[in-house]
Amino acid sequence: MSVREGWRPKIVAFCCNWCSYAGADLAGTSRIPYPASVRIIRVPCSGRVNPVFVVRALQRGADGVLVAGCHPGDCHYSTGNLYARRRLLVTRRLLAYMGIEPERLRLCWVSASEGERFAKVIEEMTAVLEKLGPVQQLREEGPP
Amino acid sequence: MKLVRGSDMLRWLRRCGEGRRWVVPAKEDRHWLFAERDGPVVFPPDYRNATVGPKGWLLPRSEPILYYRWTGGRVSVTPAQGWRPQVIYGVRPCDLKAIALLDSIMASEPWPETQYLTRRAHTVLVGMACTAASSCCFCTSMGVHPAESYAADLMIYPLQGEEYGVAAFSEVGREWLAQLEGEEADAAFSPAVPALSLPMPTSLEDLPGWLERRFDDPGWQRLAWRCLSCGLCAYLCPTCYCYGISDVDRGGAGRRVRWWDACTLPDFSRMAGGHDPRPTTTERVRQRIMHKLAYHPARQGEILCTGCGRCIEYCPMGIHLPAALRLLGGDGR
Amino acid sequence: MSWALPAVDALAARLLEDRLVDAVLGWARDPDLPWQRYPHRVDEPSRVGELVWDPFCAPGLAKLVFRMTEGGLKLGVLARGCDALGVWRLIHDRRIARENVYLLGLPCPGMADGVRVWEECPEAFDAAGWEDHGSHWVAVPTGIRLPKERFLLDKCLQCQVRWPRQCDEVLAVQGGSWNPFCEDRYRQVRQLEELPLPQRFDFWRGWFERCLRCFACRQVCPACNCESCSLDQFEPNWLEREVGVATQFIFHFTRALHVAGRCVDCGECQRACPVGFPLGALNRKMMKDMEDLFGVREPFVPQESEPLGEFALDDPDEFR
Amino acid sequence: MNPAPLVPAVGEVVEVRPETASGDIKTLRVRLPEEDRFSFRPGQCAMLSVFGVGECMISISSPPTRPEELEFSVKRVGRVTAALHELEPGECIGIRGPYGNGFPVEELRGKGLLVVAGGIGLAPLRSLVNYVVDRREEYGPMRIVYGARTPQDLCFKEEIFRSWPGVPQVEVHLTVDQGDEEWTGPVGLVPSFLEELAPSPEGVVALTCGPPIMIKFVLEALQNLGFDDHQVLTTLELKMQCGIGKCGRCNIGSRYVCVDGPVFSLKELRQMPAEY
Repeated sequence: MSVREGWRPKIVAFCCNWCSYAGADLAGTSRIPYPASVRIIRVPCSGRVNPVFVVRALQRGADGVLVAGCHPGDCHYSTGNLYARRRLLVTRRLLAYMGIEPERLRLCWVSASEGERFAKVIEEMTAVLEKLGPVQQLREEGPP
Repeated sequence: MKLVRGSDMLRWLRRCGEGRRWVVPAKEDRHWLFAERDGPVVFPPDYRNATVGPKGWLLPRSEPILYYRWTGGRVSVTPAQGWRPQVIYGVRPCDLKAIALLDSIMASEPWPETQYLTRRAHTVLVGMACTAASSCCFCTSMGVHPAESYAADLMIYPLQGEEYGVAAFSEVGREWLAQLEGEEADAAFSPAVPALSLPMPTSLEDLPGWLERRFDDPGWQRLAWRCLSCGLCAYLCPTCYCYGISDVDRGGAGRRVRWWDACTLPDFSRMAGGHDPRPTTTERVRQRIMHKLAYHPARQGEILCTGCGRCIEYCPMGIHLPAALRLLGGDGR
Repeated sequence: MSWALPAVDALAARLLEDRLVDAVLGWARDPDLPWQRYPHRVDEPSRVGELVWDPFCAPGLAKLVFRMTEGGLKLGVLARGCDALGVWRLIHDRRIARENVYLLGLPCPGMADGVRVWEECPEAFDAAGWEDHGSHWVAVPTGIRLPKERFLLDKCLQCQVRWPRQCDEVLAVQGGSWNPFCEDRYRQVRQLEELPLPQRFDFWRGWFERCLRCFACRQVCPACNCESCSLDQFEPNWLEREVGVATQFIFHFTRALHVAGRCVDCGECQRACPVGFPLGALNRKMMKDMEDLFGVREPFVPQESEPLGEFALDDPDEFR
Repeated sequence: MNPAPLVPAVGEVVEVRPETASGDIKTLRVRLPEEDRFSFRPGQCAMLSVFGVGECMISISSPPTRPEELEFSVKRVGRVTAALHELEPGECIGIRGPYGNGFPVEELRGKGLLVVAGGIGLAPLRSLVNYVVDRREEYGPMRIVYGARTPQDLCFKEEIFRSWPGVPQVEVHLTVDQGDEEWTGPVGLVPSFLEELAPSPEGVVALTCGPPIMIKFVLEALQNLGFDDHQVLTTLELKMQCGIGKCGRCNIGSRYVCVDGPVFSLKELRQMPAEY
């Protein structure tokens, strides 16, 4: 499959309610430009992100998945982000093992004051995904 | 019957099946299954039957029934067209008999299952009589014969060495056979003898009644306590056809799909409100065996088991037909 | 070393006679199929003779213990290494009460693929007993030798949990965990890891096409013991019943992750799979990552807490 | 022959009417395009679908004598029924059918009818009742015995309170398990209420539908009243996916509820295994 003209990678970003969602919000209110290809889903904590969310997103049209949570030590629930890190580390390695580019999954720490950081992460990830192209492995055939 | 050398037979088949998908037994790693290949093949001597039979090429593991699309509050529905002309080659008599049974089930009134029947009508079945049995084969105990043609259009009988006999059993089969150069002859074919001869508690004719009288037998529990509630036996069984239907929605458009189901799975007959007429493995295992050996014979006059032996070979907990018959027969083990 | 069936029978009888247990779970011969042994429960000392312990006891018992002990039954379990770890998985998951099981450990020299032996050497089944000679099983008194290299079950070829750990009692014969046929638990994992990414996907896709999704791997697994499985849910419908590359990926990916750090490496999934899906290669990948990433030693031995149920402040952060 | 029996026709919801105060039962009035209309008999069912959610089997609660529109009374128990409840007039609905045997209206001709129903179980029988109402002269006297948990849970209130009692030779007897301030009628369970009423079995066929436990005791009550097994008909429900006798799950012994039922006589039921 050749990459369609004008194709831009889609990112689904799971943002923790307490830090990263506010960080993304700050990026917006501070008018920091970042690629429009991101769709944000607010979750109570990065620890809420079930690995199957990641695969489901990649299956249904996302080219990359970002999970953004509070910095270690800052979790609203004290340790949710640290459980998330373990779980997503393993998830990422399993994705790679099963033939999905691991770069499509990223976990990052974004605090409520880090609007710029959020924008930078999206920018970096978009650049990576532009190189990788669309997810080919999990797409299903549509109606004939 | 025409006699022909193996290489000539393959050439002839390939020519007749031009433009069709070829589905043939293929060995992948250590397991035989029916897979799409570019033409017929000669089997190696160790081939007896495939782990996964040809059932899925007629009744796929899952297939769309229809596509739907919502636009402005209205829905448009397009029936799916899920068939391609195909040849299924190298089908053993137990599986051929099973296909004949599926045919009769799917064609049954008042609602013939046209999707299956259309696919079936575009399928040519080339059967292969058995010259060797696997250790779990018990076809003759179920009244199935290892050289019979059943649903086959053409039947191949391996004779001596490179020599094969070919006979036709349908209109298509005869058309194809007419194109085969070879001498018309009678050849004696000695089929394999199945490894297992089940000690049947009663004649096949009396089996449904015998089982129905044992509906409440404690033997069911002694068999089913170790059932793990997976669907392995049903999925490998060449005559198991039960299916489920669900929608795969992709935001405003999607498809309704039909997929293999299994009466051994816990949610098979559980209703939305929670009521389940078959809540434990005892009822579910009983349902599976009774469906094959009692209920279906009562409906359509035929036993729904062809003795392929797959449940014996593959059930991880050793639950199978012979065990059921023995436990119900009164032996306490 | 001999397959001390009389000793097993005696132990089982003693447990029943002393009322230490209500029943003993082991294996019995299938009267119709000489090569088959199925899980069997004995409730009375006089019937321990129905039990069998020989190289054909293929089925794992752990998962059955779960349902059997639900009503408070006290169960003696003939446990090889794999069975014992499976039972402990269920104990740590609070599915089995520790006091409801009595683990009777049997050091295991590996099990044979019964059908294969039956096809190639049916006279082996005339044996009155069996001896283990390391690389062979030897039938008594016929002296027939079955080479393990040829006949070991897949799960036993790759087994590294032969010794029954954490049992109440171990049948005193020599033996150990060492399996000469499996020097490196992670050999296949490493091979796959070294493949280029597209080939890795092709490898799994080939298997997705063969997987029937019959759930035998899940049902037989002692770590898959949830009351209701997320893959059976309709709302949300994580695993659609349609069978395609994406849904197969979701199934195997989710199954592997849900047993990550919890798999006891008993190999039952591998044995149960009718099409030979390399489930072990997924499970062992998870084990290997538990070791590599989090320094978990022996990740297949059930612990009070699980690697994915905890964290370390210095866990690697390799998301760049 | 339908070219694809599992592909439904698309109809339009004309009206959605709550039957009970709690809203757990609603009646959908549906119109099918002319070319997709089908004839049916009382007691038959159809597979309704909300595309994207799924299908479920619902009995047709309107009579064949009023063929322009079909009515389905749906109790909310799961995903699909919840989606059906959310439909609004003008929206699309999938329909395929009719399925099952239905009530033997020809054989019932000239006979007296005793209709015994509980809760949503009146839905399939309502089709029969209105059929008989529309062809009043062809059938003998009809007695309707209907109960629900509370007065609020009684379905088809317009009919049970107003229109049916006014039809010649139709009697309606209502009961509730638990009354309220306004309820002045009998209070009690359907089976015991039925035994009190003590209808004569002479020349009468009893037809019953309701929750399984009610059916069980109604069958006993009918037996006590002297009804013979062949004089009693009941209609059953099991999980169904295809409706056409192919998916293999709604069987009771060798009978499929979707094609051989849902209406069975007590005589037939006694020959079937008790697995429903």
